[in-house]
Amino acid sequence: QVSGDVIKIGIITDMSSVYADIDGAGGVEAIKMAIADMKGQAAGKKIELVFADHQNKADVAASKAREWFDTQGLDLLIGGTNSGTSLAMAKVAAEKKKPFISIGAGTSRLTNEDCTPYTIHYAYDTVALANGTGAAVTKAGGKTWFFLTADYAFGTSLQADTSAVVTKAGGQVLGSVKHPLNASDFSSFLLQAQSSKAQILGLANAGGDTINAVKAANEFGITKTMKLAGLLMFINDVHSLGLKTTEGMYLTDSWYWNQSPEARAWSRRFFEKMKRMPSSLQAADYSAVTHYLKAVEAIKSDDGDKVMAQMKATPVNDFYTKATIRKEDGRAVHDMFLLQVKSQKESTEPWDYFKVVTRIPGEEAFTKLADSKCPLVKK
Amino acid sequence: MNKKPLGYAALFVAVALLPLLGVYPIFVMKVMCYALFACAFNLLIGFTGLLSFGHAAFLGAAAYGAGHALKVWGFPPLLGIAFGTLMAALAGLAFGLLAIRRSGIYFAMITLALAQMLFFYFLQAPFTGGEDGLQSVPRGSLLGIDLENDTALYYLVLAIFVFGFWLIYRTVHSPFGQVLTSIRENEARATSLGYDAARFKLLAFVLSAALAGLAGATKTLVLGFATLTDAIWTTSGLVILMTLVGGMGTMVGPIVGALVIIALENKIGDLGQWLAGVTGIQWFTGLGESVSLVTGLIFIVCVLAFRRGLVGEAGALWERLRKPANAR
Amino acid sequence: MSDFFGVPLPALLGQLLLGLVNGSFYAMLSLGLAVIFGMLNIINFAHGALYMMGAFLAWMGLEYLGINYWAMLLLAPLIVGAFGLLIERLLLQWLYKLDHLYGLLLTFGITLVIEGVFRSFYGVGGQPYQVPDALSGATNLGFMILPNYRAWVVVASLVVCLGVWVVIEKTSLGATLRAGTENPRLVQAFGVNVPRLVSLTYAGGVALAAFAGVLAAPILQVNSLMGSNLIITVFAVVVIGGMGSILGSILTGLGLGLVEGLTKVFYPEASNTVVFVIMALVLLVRPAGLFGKEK
Amino acid sequence: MSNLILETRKLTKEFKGFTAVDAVDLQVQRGHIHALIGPNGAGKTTCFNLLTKFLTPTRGQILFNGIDITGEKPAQIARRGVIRSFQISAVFPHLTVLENVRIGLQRFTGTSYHFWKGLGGLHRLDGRALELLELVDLRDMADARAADLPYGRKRALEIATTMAMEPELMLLDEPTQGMGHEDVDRVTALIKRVAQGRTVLMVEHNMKVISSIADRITVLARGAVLAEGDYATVSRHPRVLEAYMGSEAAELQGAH
Amino acid sequence: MAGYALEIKGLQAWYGESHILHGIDLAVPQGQVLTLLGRNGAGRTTTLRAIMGLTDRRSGSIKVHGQESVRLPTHRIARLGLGYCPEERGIFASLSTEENLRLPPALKGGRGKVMSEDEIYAMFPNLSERRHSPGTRLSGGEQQMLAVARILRTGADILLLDEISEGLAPVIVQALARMITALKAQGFTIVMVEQNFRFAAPLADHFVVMEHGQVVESFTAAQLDGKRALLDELLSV
Ligand SMILES: Nc1ncnc2c1ncn2[C@@H]1O[C@H](COP(=O)(O)OP(=O)(O)OP(=O)(O)O)[C@@H](O)[C@H]1O
Ligand SMILES: Nc1ncnc2c1ncn2[C@@H]1O[C@H](COP(=O)(O)OP(=O)(O)OP(=O)(O)O)[C@@H](O)[C@H]1O
Ligand SMILES: [Mg+2]
Ligand SMILES: [Mg+2]
Repeated sequence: QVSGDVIKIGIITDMSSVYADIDGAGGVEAIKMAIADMKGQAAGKKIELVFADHQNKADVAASKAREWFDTQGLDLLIGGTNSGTSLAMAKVAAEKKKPFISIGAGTSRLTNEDCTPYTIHYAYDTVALANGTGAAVTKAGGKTWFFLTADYAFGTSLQADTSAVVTKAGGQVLGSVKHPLNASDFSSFLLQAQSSKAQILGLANAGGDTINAVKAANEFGITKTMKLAGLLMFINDVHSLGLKTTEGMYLTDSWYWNQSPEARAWSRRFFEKMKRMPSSLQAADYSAVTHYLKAVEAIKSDDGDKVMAQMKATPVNDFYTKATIRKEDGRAVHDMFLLQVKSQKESTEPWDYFKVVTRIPGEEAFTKLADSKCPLVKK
Repeated sequence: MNKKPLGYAALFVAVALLPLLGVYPIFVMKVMCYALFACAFNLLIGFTGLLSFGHAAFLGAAAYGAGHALKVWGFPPLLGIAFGTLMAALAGLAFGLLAIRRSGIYFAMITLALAQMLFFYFLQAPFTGGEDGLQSVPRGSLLGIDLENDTALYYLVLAIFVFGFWLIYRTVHSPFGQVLTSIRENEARATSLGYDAARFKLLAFVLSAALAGLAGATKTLVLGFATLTDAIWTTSGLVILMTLVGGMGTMVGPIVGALVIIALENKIGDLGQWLAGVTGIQWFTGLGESVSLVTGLIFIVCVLAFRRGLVGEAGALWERLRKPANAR
Repeated sequence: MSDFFGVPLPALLGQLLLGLVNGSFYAMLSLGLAVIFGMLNIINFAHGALYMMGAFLAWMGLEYLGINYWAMLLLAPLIVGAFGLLIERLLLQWLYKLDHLYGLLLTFGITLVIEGVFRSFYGVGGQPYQVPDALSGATNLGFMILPNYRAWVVVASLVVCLGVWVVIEKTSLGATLRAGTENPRLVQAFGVNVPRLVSLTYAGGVALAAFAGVLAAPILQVNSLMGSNLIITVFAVVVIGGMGSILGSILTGLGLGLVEGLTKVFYPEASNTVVFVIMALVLLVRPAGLFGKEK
Repeated sequence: MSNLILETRKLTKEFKGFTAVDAVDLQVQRGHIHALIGPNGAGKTTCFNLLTKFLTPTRGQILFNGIDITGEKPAQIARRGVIRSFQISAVFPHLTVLENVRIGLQRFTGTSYHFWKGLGGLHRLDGRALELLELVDLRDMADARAADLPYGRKRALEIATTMAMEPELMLLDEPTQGMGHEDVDRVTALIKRVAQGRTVLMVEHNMKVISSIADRITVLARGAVLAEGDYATVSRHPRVLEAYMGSEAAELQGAH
Repeated sequence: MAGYALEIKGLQAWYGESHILHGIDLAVPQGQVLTLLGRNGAGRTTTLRAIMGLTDRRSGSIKVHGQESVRLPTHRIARLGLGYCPEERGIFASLSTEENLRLPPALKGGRGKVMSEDEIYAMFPNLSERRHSPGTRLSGGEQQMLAVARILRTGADILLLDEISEGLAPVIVQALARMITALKAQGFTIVMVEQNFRFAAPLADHFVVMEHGQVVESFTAAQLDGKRALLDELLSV
């Protein structure tokens, strides 16, 4: 029994702004690929895709989601980039008792304070980033930190989680400055950072913001006195900054197109369509949707609760990752990678940017169930 | 003259029936909120000639005020709305005292700037949740009726809207309204008759702000969140557009305007898709993301071609049609 | 001594420099607004959008046609100026007899359209524009690092502002303009083609905005919303200055830029709002603005 | 109490550049129709604007019934009973003729800030309003929109509205300006009628009007008082003749 | 007919709603002086303003050198060779004396003699002294001179002068009188509005008396004596 005789999948993400590169149209394309690979059918019913741009506005995302659930009988909601919007969408989905898979959002609140029975946090989260880059950089000797933080849910989470890791690793946080999302000029924030005299400038932001921050830092010669740590960077960011400015930077990610033959194979297909290599998020979009459709296929139903149970019961195992989705809080637990940006001569082919420094086991990367702040977790 | 009340009654019944006809209630409620917002704005521009370019500030102030009261302090719905409205009124008083000192273009610029100031405050103030805004504001229940039920809420919102509209109607057709009209028509003359124009304008401004607040607070209750979008300057522009399209200084114009613009904003994406379909020009698919392009064009057309707005022009047409009739 | 009220001197000077940079944008834009207002009695809301357009033209020139920064610094203002001429002839000129508010509304509409167009092509994300090689890099002044390009922006805009001032105060064209703002009908009665003068004034004013836009391109992200974010602050600047005098708007612009810079050092939270707060205070004590003529 | 209703002492207004009103000492007797004449740009309207505080004097004092009102706001002065009309007609075009007058009467009801009240209360004023319209024989047009009145009738309506304020002192700026002859005579008669028991200070270019109704005349030229007195004195005053037509004419005058 | 520099038929003019001119007929032959007389508010200034197209609305026919001009925009009218000296003088506060003087551009259509600045300063010595001080700092008299001087540079051959003698000391008035005679000799056509009858009488070839926006009397210098009594009655205060 499939509601409305179609399986309706919707993705709401940033299609026009700072995060458009790392998910956006590419993400939509990835999902289309997933649907195509299912022959456009699951449980014998047609699969339809709707997508929308939330312009990084939580309210736009929430009302769009609500409208889709109410008027279009949406069955699965995919949350693209931007934590604020994902938090908003999670609430709506929970209210409508429909599965919500957050791909692009970073905030760990999705599986902690704000967890719901219908949320799956799929690709990564700020805790994992902290445990990756944060720990690595501190171990490498970066003891004093100053944060440049995007002023919304994601930035705050990332700063908080990283600070925790840094102090645990014996480092020290000297301060932080918040900047608006999609800020146009970082120089004045950076000057504030500089006067802190910290060794490490932690960039608790993403996408275009990270790129511009790095640029401005170079312009004002801040890179001479401080070392930059991009806490969330994607291959697209490195691509547009160029290896020259990013060489040697650490970053933590859930996936890299060149990490395995399967990954390479899929990425080639993606490249054919989008003329650029996929980011981990776009790969995750594909993987997540496939996982959902398989679940529907298996139980021949798109009923919210049943599908959720099925998805949590079956492990993920594809070119993107090997993951189990935790029943209690909906956290998809899988390995993460600490990557380092290659130097120009190390890079042998286009988009060959990273070398894997270490593989961080899922259990270490993500919040342990014991430490979870999710009210659904019984202690 | 005496046909008017009937007209309003008919309108009321029609709107009351909508949800039963399967119209998406949230959409209609949203329209009602913006319609009330536009009416409030219109009270100012239409009846004092003051163009406020910062009315979003009042929508926002009330939205956050109500949101906070409902979510954090757990106020009951109506009290929450009242609180939000109060916040807007206070903001209105503060803005008014400053802006009334200049008129015309300066008034517009000043209100715009003050609104921007408030916007930045909201952006940074802890209680607003910054970029994320206030999420999942509870609707609560009224007289034991659970407002989480859209239909129940619908009739509450309708009631609020009718009340707001009635108040505006009253104001316009009151002794105060008479003086306002005279001030708009010829300020120097009104002053020379002993009316302190500034005072009257200020009261009008505060009233308008409060009503805009009522709209904002109600909107928060309906959609369950208050965000920066409520307070940003483009929203101020939007309400001007609604009023302009509907017809400044007309009673129902703003309502029509609000309906048209909101519908447009919702459907423009599909429209773009459709255009792309028929013309085969891919660019149209992006239309959904650039609503402003279309609204801007409407703006220009309205200002150049019909400044009286839909309702205004219709009324003028009607006049022209029956003038010769009763001439004979 | 490298500290100043507990603030490291480099940071302080750095912020002041940034303030000055912003200030020069305020100055150029409010200058243009004032000139236009003088002749047309219209507050040109589209000023911000045309500034954005200037920046985008610079970017597009480089991206699609490989025209370098310096050429665009000249071309963009010309193109935008011509565009302004079009706007004035096609749209604005029909409003002069009406309430000035319609001018504001129309230009607001124009703003939405321009932004909408760019947005529909480029979204709201920023387009990176490289600092021209000649000005890339920074000079280490010892007490602070001075990015060459920012220094150039300040110098260039000061020169332009003063240039405009000279033209208006010292040349015969300027004299005609000043006379035109005082009593256009009489000037026309002397055989001056005032309508054309008006068009050219508008073109000139917006060209100024475009110039500012090109200057801004390498510093700020070239982004379809960059104009509207700026213009509102500039409005506040205009209210503070009072549009009375050319020099007035220049000084107010720079001054407020510096004030902003200082706020960023001592109380960053208020840096966004400080200009508006000042506006409120000015309104209380001197409603006509610092350089405005009392009515 | 003195029979001076209005007095100015060294009243001066400078616009940057030049002096529009220059140390004017004006004295208006209670009950008079007092005319203010002078060439265009003499400063007549500016004087009115000063007396009603639409402009702030640069120097000098204004006394109304012996009270210094120089510091008061326009609206306050109006409430004292000094009501002005304007050089260019000043009615409320989109209100009906009746409503125009009612706006004036309404002020005494003290309900002007009551935005929650209906208009019902105001209709009690209609009677008085109609009386006033009667006075300027506009009664039959009570329900017309003011905008639709011919120019001359607008000036009449304006006077009716002014009357509604029960003014002690009426200031009329060129009440007959831009009118055809018949209207001029009408308005002249009207002014004479309404002047019963009040004081009128009027600017007028039309000598016929002035000679027929003015008790006293002050001649302004370039902001300063040139001469003052009744029509006979003023019209023979050499400086006035000089200013108006040159002394040759003055000689002519002397001739017969 | 030919020879008329300025020919006006049935001119009506409005300020906003107030209808000021109710059908004026005038004709000024090339190179002659016409004086508009009348009481205050008679509509003489308005007549000049209407000729220049400066009233809110106007209708009728105004031929300049035989060319119809009621439908032209003001600046085109001026370029037919008209120079206007307004009643309120219209000196620009933000311009120096010199700038004020140089403001009016040379008129393409102008066939009149173009006076050089030196000639002008020679005619009005005070101006050359004050050339750098802001226009409105000048005394009323100097402002009046400036207002007249200004239009002599442009090559306009028809001068509209509104009460140029007003508020000037006798000496200067005489200077102006001499100037006008000189200008007339140089072939300028002049329309003057005058209160100062003594000033106007010897200069004018034609007199036109206005009242309430209409022409009530029109006669030549030759007929002047016969009209004194009438004039006295028409103009007496
Ligand atoms: N706001 C102002 N700014 C500058 N000058 C002004 C202003 N108002 C009036 N004036 C000048 O003051 C002088 C007197 O003007 P006013 O209007 O009082 O003359 P008037 O006697 O009323 O003339 P009219 O008979 O044409 O009405 C004129 O020269 C006028 O140009
Ligand atoms: N701008 C204006 N708006 C309305 N009415 C005006 C205006 N200017 C002049 N008037 C009126 O037009 C009529 C004629 O004015 P005009 O200046 O032509 O008279 P005049 O013959 O020049 O008298 P004067 O010798 O005082 O200049 C007068 O009643 C005057 O009040
Ligand atoms: Mg006057
Ligand atoms: Mg005159």
